[in-house]
Amino acid sequence: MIEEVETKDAIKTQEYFVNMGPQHPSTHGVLRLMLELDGEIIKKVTPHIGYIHRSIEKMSEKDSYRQIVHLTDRMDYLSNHMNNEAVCLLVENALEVEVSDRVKVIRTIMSELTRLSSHQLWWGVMGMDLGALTTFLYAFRDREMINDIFEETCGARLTVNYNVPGGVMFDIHPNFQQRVKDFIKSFKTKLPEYDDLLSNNVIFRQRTEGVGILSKEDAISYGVTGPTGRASGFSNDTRKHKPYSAYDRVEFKEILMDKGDTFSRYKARILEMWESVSIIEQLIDNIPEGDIQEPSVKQVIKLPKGEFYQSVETARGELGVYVVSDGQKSPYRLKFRSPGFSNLFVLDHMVRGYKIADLVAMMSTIDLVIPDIDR
Amino acid sequence: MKEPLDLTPLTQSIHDYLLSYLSPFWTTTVEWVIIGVLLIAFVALSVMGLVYIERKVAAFFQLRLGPNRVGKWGLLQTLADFLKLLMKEHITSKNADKFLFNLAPFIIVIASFLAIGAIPFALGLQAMDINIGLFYITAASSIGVLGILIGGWAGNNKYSLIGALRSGAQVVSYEISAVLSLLTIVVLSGSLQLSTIIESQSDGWWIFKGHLPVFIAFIMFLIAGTAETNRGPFDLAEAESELTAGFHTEYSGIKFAMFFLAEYVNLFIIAAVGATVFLGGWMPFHIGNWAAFNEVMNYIPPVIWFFFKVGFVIGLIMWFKWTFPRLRIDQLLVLEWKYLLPINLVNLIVVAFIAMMGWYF
Amino acid sequence: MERLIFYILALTIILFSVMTVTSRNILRAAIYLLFVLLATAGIYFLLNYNFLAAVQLTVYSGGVVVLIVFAVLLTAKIDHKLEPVNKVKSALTALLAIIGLGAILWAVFGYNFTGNGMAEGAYDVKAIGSSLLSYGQYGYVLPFEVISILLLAAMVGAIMIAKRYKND
Amino acid sequence: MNAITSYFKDIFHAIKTLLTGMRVTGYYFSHARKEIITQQYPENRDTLKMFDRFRGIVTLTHDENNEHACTGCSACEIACPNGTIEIISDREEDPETGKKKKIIDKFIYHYSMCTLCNLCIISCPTDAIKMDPSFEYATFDRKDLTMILNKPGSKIRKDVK
Repeated sequence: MIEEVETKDAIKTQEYFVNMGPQHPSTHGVLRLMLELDGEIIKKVTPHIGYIHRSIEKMSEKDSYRQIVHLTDRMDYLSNHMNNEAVCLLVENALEVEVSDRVKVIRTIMSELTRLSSHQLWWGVMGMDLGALTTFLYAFRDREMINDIFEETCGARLTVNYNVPGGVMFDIHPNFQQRVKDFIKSFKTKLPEYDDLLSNNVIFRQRTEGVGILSKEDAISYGVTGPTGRASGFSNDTRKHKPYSAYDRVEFKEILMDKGDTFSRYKARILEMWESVSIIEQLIDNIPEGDIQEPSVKQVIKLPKGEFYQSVETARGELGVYVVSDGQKSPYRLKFRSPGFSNLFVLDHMVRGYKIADLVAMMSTIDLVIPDIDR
Repeated sequence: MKEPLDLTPLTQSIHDYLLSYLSPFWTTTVEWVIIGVLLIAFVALSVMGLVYIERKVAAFFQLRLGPNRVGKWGLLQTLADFLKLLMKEHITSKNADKFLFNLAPFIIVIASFLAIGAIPFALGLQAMDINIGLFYITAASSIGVLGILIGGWAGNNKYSLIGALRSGAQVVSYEISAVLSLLTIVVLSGSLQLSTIIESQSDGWWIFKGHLPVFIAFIMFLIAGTAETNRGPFDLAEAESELTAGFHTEYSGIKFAMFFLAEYVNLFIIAAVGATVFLGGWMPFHIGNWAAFNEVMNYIPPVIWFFFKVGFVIGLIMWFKWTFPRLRIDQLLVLEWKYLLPINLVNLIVVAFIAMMGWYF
Repeated sequence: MERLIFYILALTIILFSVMTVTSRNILRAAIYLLFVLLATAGIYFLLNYNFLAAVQLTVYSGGVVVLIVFAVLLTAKIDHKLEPVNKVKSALTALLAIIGLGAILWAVFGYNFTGNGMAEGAYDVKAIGSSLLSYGQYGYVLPFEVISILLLAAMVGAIMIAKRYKND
Repeated sequence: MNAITSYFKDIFHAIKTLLTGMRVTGYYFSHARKEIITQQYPENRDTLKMFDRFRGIVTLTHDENNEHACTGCSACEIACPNGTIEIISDREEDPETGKKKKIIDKFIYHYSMCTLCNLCIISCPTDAIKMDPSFEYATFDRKDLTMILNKPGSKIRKDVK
């Protein structure tokens, strides 16, 4: 398929293909990108997915609703709480059950902690993709504190499975509030370091500013959500537009940028971390009393017949869960609208005409988690 | 007055001793063999040390402990890694140009060995002190890029070809800046011979004597030298996150180890040249004609001074590498041709003016 | 000792020169050329012309060969081989080469070489520099300036060619 | 003129930002002794304490009389998403009442399939099983990961209904 193309100066150059992945340091998993290159300039990118497909949607069709929740941990493993929450909220809405305020607030704090830990990991990996290897370890240092909080309260660090339909699995640990406050205090001093190390660094700015511009119209038409879409000015924050849990009672800004380049996407996430910190600060001191488990949700859950949809804002964008129920213990059909999937396929549109090094930077700012795309 | 420890009598006595038993022909041959063995042993040891130091330094920058399992404080880790690399399989990719593929590591190693011969380790401890020493080192190390180019091409891998092309463009252009920044000291000291350059710093190192322009030249040399050795933030030829391993993607086992070795030898050479030219090499820290102070400083042997300064420069280069993100290829060339080169040229003219007017200490 | 080294270097030069012209693979030819140039630099070192040797290393080995290799990398494929030349052509070339060699040998042996009275030994850079820029006897300021203008012209030309891309 | 000033401004700005970054890494380098965060795992086994809720492995708790609380109701078997738990039960005549009663013969636990989701624990009506925070279960043989949780000779506790 290699063809000779004539450039404007009539020098014959040859385009060539490079397979980036499935095993490649910067594809963040087993993603395969087929690059069509002219020198170092990228002509076309074709993402090939399916290397870690585990058929979570099909498995859900035989699992009970409680079991589905634990599968969602393994989709976007960096937004584990939000994924759990999405399914739990869907079940609660379908059963028309209202969980207690305590559960709502705990869920919100946990979600924001998850968002912070996801963005921290993204920041470290972004630095590493651009060659600043030290950022990775600094990000993990801060992430460690959040993981400890999860481990103490939920019993696991990554696949927490803390939310259950009708509440949360355990009450929060007695140390929880103190630990979160300690974390917030230390993280507020560490976040400016992130700026010193990367955001203000001249090399980093040169690498990211004005690179990989995604216009607002394109973001909307490709369905790019999350910080990636908001950096292009596309207001899509589910927490604002369709508030769930305790998001309607906290003050926070939806981060909107207008440039849509790689640096805006980077900056949007950094600012989002500040917002998450502020949300946690507002909630952590006044967690209301109440049941952690709604008693009306039975052990065996049967959803009424019909179609249900619930969306939450994960660290990557809008995660939608769509369930068709035929009244049985497990759904007739379940479909996840995962943010990573939509965000990945805008890559080809963004990257044409840029260099390989820019592709890596752009891929970083889209913040791909491959299990989220493949499911 | 205590003079710096001179090793010339030692080498001279070895020479005389050999000459008393052997013919001049065999004396020279035996001396060459001794020097060769010493250099190889030094390179092997220093590279192992450097790799260990690099890993430890990186670990401390990154809040880790670094190697700590093999031997005390992990001191034998690099030896273990080297043995592992020795025993690994040699894999040559299909359709590779086998001759060039096997040749490339040797070219790059030989180039660095050629250069290291002219470096003065201490007073009287220099394999060859030719009258154009500085020029010779830059000339010899300029061959090394051929190893990268050939190695990247012969592996028959697109990643390594891209890496090789990047590296070619990078090294060829940054060589200009490195040489121009070294020329400032050549202008000031009036010689290309390394021993003369060091001798001219007996009343203070050039970086202190030469005011701001020499300091600028030192910074320029550090940048250009880092780029020439393909180290971060200029490691585009390897660019782990873009090209997996760049020009040595297809290499395995001991051939990969040779690229690794050459990278660290080059780092040592760059640091040694920088230390010799700007920081006085083995010359102890002297202040003008303050005899008492200079005498105290002379009690520290020159070898220690030399390695202390080289260590300082290497530390700076490592600090860059573990802090900064990598540049893109076009930005790399912009940096060279739009910033380093003009500044270097202007700087050279300023230094020439200073030298002409005698405005240095 | 020096004689031994000279023979080794001379042999290297002859061997790799032949390999350079006979190699079918253009990149290998370039590498053989590198060895020829390195050995030539070695001969300069042997003669104590250190400056010239270093120039040889920088300009030819580090510059010209790198450029050739660079150009080959950009154009050739890895299995790209030069076509063998037909017999008539190679015979003709061999004949021409032998005639050329004869002419050179005749000239070399026919000329009566005399010493120019300069001291044998290392020429330092200072002497080379001042003779490059002197306009007296054995001064090279005119060729120096002419070459400078040539290089300037080449540089201006390169900038003009590079600039044309921007206007499009 | 403007271009020249901006040229130098760029250079100084660049140097400033680079030095800021180097200050951060330099700080951590010079304070490495205090700031190092990695732990040396096998050496710190004695001091390493996992959190109480940490989910390491499912255990069936036995008291000092070698009695457990599992009635063999297999609620955990149903709750498990991966088929990790297999309960082989038997019927035994109760010597007091004379009724047939379900008792467990083998409580088989396939650790290699367990995702440690905790669903079995919360579904257990008698709190017979719980999560243990121990975690060093790597083996060379996959067979070792299939465990029988009820100890040999163990009985169900009297008060468990």
